[in-house]
Amino acid sequence: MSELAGVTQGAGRNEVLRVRDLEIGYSTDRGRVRAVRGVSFDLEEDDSLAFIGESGSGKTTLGLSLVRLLPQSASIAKGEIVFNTSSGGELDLTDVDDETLRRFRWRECAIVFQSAQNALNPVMRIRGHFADTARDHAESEGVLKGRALTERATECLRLVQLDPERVLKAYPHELSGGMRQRVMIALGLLLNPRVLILDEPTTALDVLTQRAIIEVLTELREGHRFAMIFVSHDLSLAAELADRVATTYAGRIVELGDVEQVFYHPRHPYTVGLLDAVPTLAGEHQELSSIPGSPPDLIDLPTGCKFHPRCPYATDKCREKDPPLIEVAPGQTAACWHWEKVGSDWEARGGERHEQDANRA
Amino acid sequence: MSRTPIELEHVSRFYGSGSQQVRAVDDVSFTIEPGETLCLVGESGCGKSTTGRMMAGLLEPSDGRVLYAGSDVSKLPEEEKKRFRRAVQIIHQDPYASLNPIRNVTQILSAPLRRHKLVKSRSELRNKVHELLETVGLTPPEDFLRKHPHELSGGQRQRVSVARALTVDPEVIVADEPVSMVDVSLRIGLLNILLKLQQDLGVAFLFITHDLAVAKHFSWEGRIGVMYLGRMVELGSTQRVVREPVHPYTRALISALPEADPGLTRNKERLRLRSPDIPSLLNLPAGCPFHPRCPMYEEGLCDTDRPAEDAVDLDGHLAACYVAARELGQEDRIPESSRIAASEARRRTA
Amino acid sequence: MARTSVPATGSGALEVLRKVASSYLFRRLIKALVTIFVMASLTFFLIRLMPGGPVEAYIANLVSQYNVSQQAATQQAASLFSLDLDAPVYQQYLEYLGNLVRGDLGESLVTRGVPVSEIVLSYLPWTLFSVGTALIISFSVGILLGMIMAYKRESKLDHILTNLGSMVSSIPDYLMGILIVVWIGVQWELVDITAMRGSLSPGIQPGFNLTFIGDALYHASLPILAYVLGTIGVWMLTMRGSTESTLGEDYVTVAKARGLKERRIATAYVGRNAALPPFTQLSISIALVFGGSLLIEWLFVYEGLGYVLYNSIQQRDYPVMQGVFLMITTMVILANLLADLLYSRLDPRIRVGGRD
Amino acid sequence: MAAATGESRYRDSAIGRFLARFASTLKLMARNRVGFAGFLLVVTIVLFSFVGPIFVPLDETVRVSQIYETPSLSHPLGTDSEGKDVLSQIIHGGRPILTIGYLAATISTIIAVMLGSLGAFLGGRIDTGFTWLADMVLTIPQLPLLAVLAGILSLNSKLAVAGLIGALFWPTLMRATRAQVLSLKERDYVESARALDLGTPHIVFREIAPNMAGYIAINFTLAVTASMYAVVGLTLLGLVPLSQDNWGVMINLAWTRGAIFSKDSIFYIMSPIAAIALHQFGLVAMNRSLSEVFDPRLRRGS
Repeated sequence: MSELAGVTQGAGRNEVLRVRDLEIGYSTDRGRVRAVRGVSFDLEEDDSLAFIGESGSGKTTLGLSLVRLLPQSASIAKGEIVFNTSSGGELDLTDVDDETLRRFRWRECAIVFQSAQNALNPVMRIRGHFADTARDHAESEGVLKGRALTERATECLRLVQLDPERVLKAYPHELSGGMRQRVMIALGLLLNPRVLILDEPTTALDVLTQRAIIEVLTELREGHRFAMIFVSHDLSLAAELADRVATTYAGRIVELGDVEQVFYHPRHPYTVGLLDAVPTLAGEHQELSSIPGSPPDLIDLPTGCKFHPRCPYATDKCREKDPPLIEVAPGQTAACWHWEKVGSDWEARGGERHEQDANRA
Repeated sequence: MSRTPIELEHVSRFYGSGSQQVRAVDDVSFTIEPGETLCLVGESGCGKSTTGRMMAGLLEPSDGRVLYAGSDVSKLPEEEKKRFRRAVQIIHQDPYASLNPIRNVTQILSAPLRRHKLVKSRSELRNKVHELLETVGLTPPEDFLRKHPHELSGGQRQRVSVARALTVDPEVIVADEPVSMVDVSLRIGLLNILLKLQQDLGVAFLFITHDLAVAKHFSWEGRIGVMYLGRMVELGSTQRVVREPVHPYTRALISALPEADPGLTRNKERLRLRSPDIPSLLNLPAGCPFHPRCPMYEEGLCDTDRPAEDAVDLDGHLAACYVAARELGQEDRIPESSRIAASEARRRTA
Repeated sequence: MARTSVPATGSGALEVLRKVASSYLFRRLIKALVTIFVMASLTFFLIRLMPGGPVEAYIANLVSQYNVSQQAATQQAASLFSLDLDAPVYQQYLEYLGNLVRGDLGESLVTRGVPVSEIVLSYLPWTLFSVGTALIISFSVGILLGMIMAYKRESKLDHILTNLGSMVSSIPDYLMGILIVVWIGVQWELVDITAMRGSLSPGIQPGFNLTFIGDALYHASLPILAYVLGTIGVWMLTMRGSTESTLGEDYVTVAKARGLKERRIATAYVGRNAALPPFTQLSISIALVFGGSLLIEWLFVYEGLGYVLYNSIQQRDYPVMQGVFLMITTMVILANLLADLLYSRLDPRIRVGGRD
Repeated sequence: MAAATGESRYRDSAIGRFLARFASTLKLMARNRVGFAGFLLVVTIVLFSFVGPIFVPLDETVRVSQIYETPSLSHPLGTDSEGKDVLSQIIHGGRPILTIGYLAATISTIIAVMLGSLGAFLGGRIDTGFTWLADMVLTIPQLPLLAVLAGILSLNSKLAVAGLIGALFWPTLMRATRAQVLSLKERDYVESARALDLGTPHIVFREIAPNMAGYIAINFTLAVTASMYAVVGLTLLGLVPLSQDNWGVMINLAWTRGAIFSKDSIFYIMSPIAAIALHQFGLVAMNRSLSEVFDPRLRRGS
């Protein structure tokens, strides 16, 4: 099983993004933090891919690296990030000059951050944000000013169920957290990007506002041809919005597959651990269990598989050799030497909990 | 330590005055029975934390009374007041702010033990500290004695916070979102510790969270109170509130919550709200504060009087909604003025 | 949909009154007036209630040295402080306040018959001009340098400017003045120091002609340089710190993510927000710089309020001392008001609330 | 964890803890080179000024033939307008100025910390009152008021001058302390200390005060720089008739006697200015490493 096994081969639907063996590290005074340790994946045109991981999984670093927005202390050690731009050409973000990168950002790939709290310039009205974005992409997008800009901005704001009259002339502090998050999404749509990245889009929001954002994102995907990558610790968000799910641990993808495969037929102990730790509202009272131990320290990582200190299936082989992503089913890969055993245990007890709900899908 | 119920009787808390007055908590009443678990659930700004602090005697109510063993806490004799003070403890949300960065674990745990002379000698102190660390699952205790907060992970800090609350043998612990900043995979570990405290030591919990699923898991045998803009809109046993929610706001919360199960969550029937945004506490809508967003809004009925906490009372399962009261045949509990306004509105539109 | 309360016409006036009363500006004005009132009372009572205070000393001095009769001396002291000394203190106080409100600050002791207010008003423009220009220059140049230092963090330039900035900011402005005179004037002879002293060359008449303006600038250049060197270090360091933290803000990262041009981010996003904290410090340093004018003007014989104050202190000319001190305090208060108003224009979050 | 019990007991005792804390603070301060250099500079100047006079007698002898001599072995800093040795004047000239400077800073720090923490802790009308008072004092131009008061009252004792300066320099410090106490008061660990009924003394001195220590140290050094500015200014203007000569008086004499305008008096004029400037610069630089020492993020590393 070669390292690339985890990546769907062949052209398939036209591909927007191809990431190969990406490695990113931070230099801190306590040593080098290896945040991303060899990640590879593909993204089709209207695909929706979720990266689920907890603290120390490197998921936010991965998200930021796709638009080269890593802080100064970070450096891309290895690997390539190749975008198929709307003008047809291929662009590898790991070696690109600043001006091309600037033009690429937001036109090809927009990003919405977690804390909408101060993602908007506090001393500038919302309209100013739309004007700035349009003006600095005038060469590639054509000049968008005055009435034309207002119309385009109004259209985007309507898409996210916001009242354009009130919002455009408001300052960021005059809007609620939920409204600011929707303004960010509207801004993201302004230049019709091919990829929209969302870093923990709903974490800082309340349940009802979160529901509004999820509905906006679901409708947008049906109407528009853009791919979506979102990064979250919240499995239920992946269940809502994702076509494919990747669970990440200590800087690597440990399992990747379609949303039904990963939720109903998980093959990696960490994914199983996550599924067992999340309380659900529906159904009776379930026996839930935590994953023992604590999140990995990305400076001195354990040998072999990084999850072995917390894994019930750990054997000597796990402690020595770090397993690659192995194909466990068509389109599903998992980085675990004992994925068959994990699978059979899950299927044995998994029957009564998940399967019959899925049949109603 | 004998167990006594703690009751909030029409308790309110206001900030500012005149037109700028904010009613963070508005006329809330409930009782925590010994050994019971009550979850307060609601969106941010609904007043659940403020209510928790008033229950813990850390915040003076602007109106209404907190009763400990039946008598008003502010009027208790000094000795009784001290007993109440130690009977209710609090655990906070942010692991990074709940422990003083300068003091190590031993200092944090020994301060209350020494202050209230709960230990006679240094050796007894050390044993008690070891015992506390073991109860909260920080084993082996020796590893943690000298540690400062910045040398501990988020989950470990929350456990020290629990151990600190246990030093004075509390009857009730107010847990303000104790797990929301802890990784999902570690949350259950912390919740199970709290549940074990309840079984072994009979500690009662006022558990505050914005996540209904966590509330359902933690308080399966107990009760849930749903709060909205400073008011208690529904209060009842967890299993009934989750299965047959009465108040439209509770229904909206249940229907809106995403589930970690694609088949289930994508086919869940969603309650469409009339507006996604919460009105500000500065100018609350008339009558029921939820009416601008409520799918079951009825002109006249919902925007005339403010529904009382027990507008609907299905033998203890309360809800503050007149539309629900009418549907459940408790029309007699709706005040006259609302009924008239509702019928007029119907005539106008008919 | 929140219902905005439109005041009915009847209560309109009341509503407007209430709005003004609670408005930010009104409260600041009240605070300013009260401060001036307190300052006036402070100096009044200090002089009055000191045992064997200057008034008595002044009378005793007149009696002993110029063998003026006790009665005449008291009479003269009364005109000196423009009030009747025999009356009870509170009456003197009220009379003093009455005069103050009418702008009558009493008469100068040294130049008989010349009202203090006239002296003060004639010297005021020089101080305003020199201190004002210096503040503007030092603030804007300091802000610019601070931003450059933050953008080029940890570079050689950053280290040099940071150390230079903290060195300059630690040297008092009047010592800077002396250094200017010693090095630029005497040692390197870059400038004819004796000719530059004073605020105007002899024979130049004030008026809006080029010679006057040129000459005034020539004389003011050294004091301004001293003020600028005395305060620029603080702005550089504060702005560097605040720019550094602004660069870490989410909205700057989002601006980069939106592919905005570097120049646009540096000005409208980083610069605009980073300049706010130093701006709040402006009002504190206004009081310092106006205070410093006492020494700088003494050093350069620059005839502004500071110079007048120094002379009046030397000559124990109490009314002029009180009058000049009150004028400097008033100027500081008005400058603070201006700074705060400008700040509320710059930061929309303040304008809405109006709370200072 | 096999630390020898003796050693751990020693570390447990109060002195042990204090020494360990002092050592680690010094280590932290050394991390910032410029800051540490500043700290050493201040310590040497203060030691020099307070210990020096015991060993070096003040040179009173007038030597008309040796006016403004350039530095030599016998006169390392040359001689003044009367041929007297400048170095001895510098050594003797520090103490009066520094005493007033540090005394005034202590007074203003005490007032600021008291008003700041009381106001923040009690809140309500008292807090608004103190803040209002601070805002008002802030708008007074300190130097002119001091000059006026010096003109009116006879300020001969050091304590009077220090008291006067201290009474005018506390507002900025008080606002900073108040903000710090307000933020500390709301911290969760203070609230749980209240819930555990540990008593106000414990909360103030064990939970809040230790977190304030760094803050007060930083503000104290700022207060010293501010009061030095005022006391040197006043002595320079000759408004504070201090008996013995000091750095301020040296500059005043150099100025009034026209020494400034002769070319070769450079060492005589520059010595007091350099002494004052170096001390101020030392304080400002020291502040930079102090703020690193007390920065909680850094404590995470140590």
